[in-house]
Amino acid sequence: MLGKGIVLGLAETARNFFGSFFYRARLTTVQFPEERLPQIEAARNFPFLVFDGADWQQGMRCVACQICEKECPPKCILIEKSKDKKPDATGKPQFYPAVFNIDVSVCMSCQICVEVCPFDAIKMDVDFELSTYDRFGGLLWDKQRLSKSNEHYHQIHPTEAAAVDAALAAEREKLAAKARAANAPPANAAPSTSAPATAEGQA
Amino acid sequence: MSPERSANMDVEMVRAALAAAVPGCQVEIIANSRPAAQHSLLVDAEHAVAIAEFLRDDAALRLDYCSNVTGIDWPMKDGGGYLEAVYHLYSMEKKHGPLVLRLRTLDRVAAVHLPSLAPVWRSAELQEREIFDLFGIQFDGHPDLRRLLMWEGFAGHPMRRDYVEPDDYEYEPTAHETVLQKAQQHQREAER
Amino acid sequence: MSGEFFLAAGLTVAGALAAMILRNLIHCVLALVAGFAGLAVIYLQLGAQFVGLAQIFVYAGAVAILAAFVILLTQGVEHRTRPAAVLDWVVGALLACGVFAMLAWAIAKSVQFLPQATQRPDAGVRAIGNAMLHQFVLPLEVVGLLLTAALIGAVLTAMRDEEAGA
Amino acid sequence: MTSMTTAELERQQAEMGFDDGASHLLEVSMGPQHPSTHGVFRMDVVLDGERIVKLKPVFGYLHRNHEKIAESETYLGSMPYTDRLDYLCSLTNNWGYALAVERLAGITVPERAEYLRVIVAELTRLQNHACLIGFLLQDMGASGTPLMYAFRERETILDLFESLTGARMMCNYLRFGGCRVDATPEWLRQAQQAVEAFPKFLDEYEQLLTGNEILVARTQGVGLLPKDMAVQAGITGPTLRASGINYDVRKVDGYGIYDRFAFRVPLGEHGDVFDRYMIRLLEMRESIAILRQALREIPAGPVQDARTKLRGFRPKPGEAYARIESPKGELGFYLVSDGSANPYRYRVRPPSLINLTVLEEMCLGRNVADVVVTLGSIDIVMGEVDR
Amino acid sequence: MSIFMLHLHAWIHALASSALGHALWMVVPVLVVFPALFAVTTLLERKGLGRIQNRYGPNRAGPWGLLQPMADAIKALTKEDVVPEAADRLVHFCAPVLMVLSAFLVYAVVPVSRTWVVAPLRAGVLFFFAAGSLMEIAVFMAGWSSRSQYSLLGAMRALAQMISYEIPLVLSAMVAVMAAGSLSMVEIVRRQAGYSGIWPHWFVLTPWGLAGFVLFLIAATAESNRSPFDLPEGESEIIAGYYIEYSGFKFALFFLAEYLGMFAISALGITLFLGGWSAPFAFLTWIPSWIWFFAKLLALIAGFIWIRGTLPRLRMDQLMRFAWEFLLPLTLCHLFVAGVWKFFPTGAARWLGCAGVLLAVYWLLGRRLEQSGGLARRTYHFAE
Repeated sequence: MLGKGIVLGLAETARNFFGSFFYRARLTTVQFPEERLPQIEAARNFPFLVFDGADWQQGMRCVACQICEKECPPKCILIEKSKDKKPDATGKPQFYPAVFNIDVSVCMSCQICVEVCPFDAIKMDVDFELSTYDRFGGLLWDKQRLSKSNEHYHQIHPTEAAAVDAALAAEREKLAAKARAANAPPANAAPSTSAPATAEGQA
Repeated sequence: MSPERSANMDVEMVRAALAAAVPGCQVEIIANSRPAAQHSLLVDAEHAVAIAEFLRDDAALRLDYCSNVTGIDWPMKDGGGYLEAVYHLYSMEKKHGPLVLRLRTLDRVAAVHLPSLAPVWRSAELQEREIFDLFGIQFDGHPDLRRLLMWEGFAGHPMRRDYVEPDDYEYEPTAHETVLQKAQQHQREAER
Repeated sequence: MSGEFFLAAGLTVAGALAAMILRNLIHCVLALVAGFAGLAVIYLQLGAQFVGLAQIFVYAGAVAILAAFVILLTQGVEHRTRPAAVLDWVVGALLACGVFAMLAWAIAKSVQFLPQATQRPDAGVRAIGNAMLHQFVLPLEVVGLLLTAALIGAVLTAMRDEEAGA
Repeated sequence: MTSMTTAELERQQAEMGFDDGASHLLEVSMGPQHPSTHGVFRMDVVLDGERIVKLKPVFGYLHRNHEKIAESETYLGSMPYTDRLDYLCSLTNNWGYALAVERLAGITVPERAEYLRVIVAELTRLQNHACLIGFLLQDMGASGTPLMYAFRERETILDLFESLTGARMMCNYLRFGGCRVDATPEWLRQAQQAVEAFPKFLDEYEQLLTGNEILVARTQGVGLLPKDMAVQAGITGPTLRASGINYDVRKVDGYGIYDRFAFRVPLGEHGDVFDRYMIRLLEMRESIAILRQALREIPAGPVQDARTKLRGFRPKPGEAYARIESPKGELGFYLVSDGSANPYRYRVRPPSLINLTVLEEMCLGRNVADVVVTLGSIDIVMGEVDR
Repeated sequence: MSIFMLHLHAWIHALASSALGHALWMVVPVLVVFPALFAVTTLLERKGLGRIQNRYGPNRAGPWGLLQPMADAIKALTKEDVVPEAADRLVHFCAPVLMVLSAFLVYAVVPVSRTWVVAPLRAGVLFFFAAGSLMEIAVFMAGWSSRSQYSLLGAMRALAQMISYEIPLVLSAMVAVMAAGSLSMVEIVRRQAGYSGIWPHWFVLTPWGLAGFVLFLIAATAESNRSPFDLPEGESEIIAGYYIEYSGFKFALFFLAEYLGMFAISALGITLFLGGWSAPFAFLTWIPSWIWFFAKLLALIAGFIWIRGTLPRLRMDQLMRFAWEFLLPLTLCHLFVAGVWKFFPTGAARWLGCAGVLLAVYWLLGRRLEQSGGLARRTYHFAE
């Protein structure tokens, strides 16, 4: 009979209408600023540079190898290698980025920089409230803006960060063992290896 | 390699069939050494339509479905070279394929004409228009040969390998290095 | 004869004039609507509520809209019209005069038969219904037949058009 | 009428929006900002009343020359760009590209990765079809209710994508030789839950829509696509199968591991919008069947072929064409390598574009409202049409 | 109490007893209450649709989004008023004015409560339709004067639809007029205001009344361009129809007129079939009559919203076919049944007979409509 389908449809919408008052699960809306969804651990948004310890300049893991700059599909990373070297977290003298810019208005959050980085220096952040009135400068992030501590990394991606720290620690242990085997351990190398360990402890 | 249910066509057999069915046609096998082993048939432009009709209508082949049509630009160092149109054919009826057909133009400048296969396979219509638009191959016999993606009056064919992007955009300060350089240059010019 | 009457009459006449004079056919139709509305107001002033409202409902509402429809639909078809000739004007004027004379004669004559010109006639629904279904039932039927025939004719014409077009 | 000269009349007609030559025809530009052209798509339409006399699609408003960009990217660098082709189905796009590179270089994919690919691809199909039906009904004027229900369900699937790949829409998850990361048992359990909950939503959809007289009247006999025309024009995907052609690349090529799963291919008879709508509904039920099997049988193991070097990937010269059954139709990738780190030629066969080839034929003689519905039933995404 | 207040009191009394005072007393509430109802309805509609779609609906402007209509109004009033260059400026300007004018005019004859009716005309129902038909002219003016193809298409659609549905609308209203024996809306309500026991004499409680009410509602939905008959606006097809080229205040006027039209036609339906301001049960008559009127009005509005949240839109030719091949024969038959009802003796036989005839005709016409469209249930087969 004509109208049966329409009546069935009306019943369905009525069910949803009343259901939305009684079953919270029916209302999918998350009222954003007040309510937030639980953070999904694998989520990614824009890259940041990881540093160990307390000082972002001292502990920056990036050694300006420029692999991510080359591999970045939309070419939003700009790196200028430093002229001099300075000791990294392990105390080994390394180059560091004199300039490290990411234009997040160009970045497409693909995570390829993270995948290709051999030093675990660049990771994906989850912060998405980044609107700014200045669409030029405000979205062109320099290395200070990009630097986030390892603790932050542990906070947003705990499983991944723990794995990274474990791998780094193992590698350093191997290096240290090699160094010990080669010659007597120098006295000044010891304190710097402890930096990631403390970071891990805090996380 | 993932298991393949539909086997590639036996190009030798197809060539033999073509030689018998379309007298005077020149068909050359272009071998493909890659694991997928999708060898292709280079056919002459003159007999292309007859060949295409045979491939579509032959009871054993029935390549009734032209999946993909695309162009390739092969410039030479000396300024010569040619443009190529590639057709990937399948059969919806027999469920086999692909058979790869290639057509080449004589050069890249003036003799860029190829016969259109859109009357044989309608699915080539928009794709040939795209090739005309982006590569500049003139398809004779195409029902509606206009630019597809670029606008009317656009100069040049962007997918050619020697295409130079016109430097007429508004640049913004960005970390994108080449863009940044251009932007700075533009800014300097503007200040001057 | 009150100011209200002159207002309504003025509206009617102005609307009718504008409907003739304006060049844009759609403007003509809109002017015609104003004319119809003025006429309706006169009916209402005469106490003929039903007739007045029917005037708006049928003429201003439906007829004018149909006219507009027809203009929009047919303008494209017959766009080769010959320029206005003097003869047309003369014939038109003669026709208008004839119609006017006939109406004037009818009105002048009818006044004699009315018992009292000042008495308000009953133009209620019941009276109209009675008149239509008793006194004037034959004319009503004839008009109904005519309209039905016209309707069928219109449908046939439209159908033939469609066939020719298809 | 008699008081008007011909020239005046013509001027007036022009004023009133009528064309001079065939003056009862109306030229309308539908798009590019028309609300139901699914993006920046334009159709030059000539109307007789509301009947379509001519319809020419105009493309290119979203053109960014994806193929040219890919020629200057590494093989890995093109992967995130494929996300942006059909931005509703990034994972199937990934798969098509990965498959082409694997064919080009002869890479094998670990078992577990193949299963993960099937799972994410079928989840993609579910959410794409659900949304498409919502969009279709939106085009029919249903004030968004079916669309909102579809989005409600899509949300759970996007949450799954986010917790697996890190992103909701631009997943960039597949790699040639496998997948980027492995799925946790917890994720597989959640996926199982989502899949089990989905048929309930389909029932809801069917009750709301399928029997609805207005929907039936609006879709049956509209946008007819006969069998032979569909084949001739290279129409693919659900649109082709609604015309009654049994051609599903998952069955024909059996790419990936699709030949291990038992699923059926629903076929239409009439090739109208209603068939396309129903085929999508039925396909979703089949996808659920595939997902159940895949989630049950997924083995343990690595998810990435260890021998494949993603960075500095240089296949030997040659070419390969690979195609998959994306939710929109047959998505093909054609790669030509000259041995360098960038593809010499990179070509996408976009199902959305080619499915539009016969749009004019499907709409001629119909109503404006039918154009909108027909276009909606073809299922296009401008990101893929214009590339 | 101050002297001033006393004066004011006396002044109000004097005013209320004068003719002008009477007009103000009656007219001003109409001009205030119904636009206010419009504001409330826009909010309710959005909230209702939201809930149907598992959303909250507007809830940001003010507590529970109550200030949303205010925000909308401010937005509409502060927007730039754009008139297309090619537009016929005068007509373009007059269209929304005429639209709102005719929308307000119809309220003159609506009996909102026992005592509140602005103009108790003898031919009230006719006045309602006459004033409503001015809306068609306004629509035509808006669509034509904008000189946009979309708005012209929209206007043509709207006119064809309004003219087609006016016939079933008037015919279905006629049964109530026949039953009451009067064109006066006040009289029609009065006839329904009695009670047998606790049950009211509403026309809707008879088979022909119920059928008339349903038919009237269908035609009214079409007349007020509501979903699923919202083709003139059909935003997915012709974007916004005849008012596509209007913005700001003029657009708001169209919006207002549209909703006022919907309320008015609902009010007519209430008057004709649902007993106007009368209470549903004899023991509830102590509640003020206008409360019943507005309660019924809100219920009908809720129905409109519900339907809008569920149904897709018809196509133009289907809309026409529905009007001429289904609705018109059904209303004619229904008119006949209502006439028969009057001459048959009261009793169950009359009740069942009339209901049976109506249902049979409905079923037959419905079947014919489905068959002539070639619509059928389909089965699908699968390939392995």
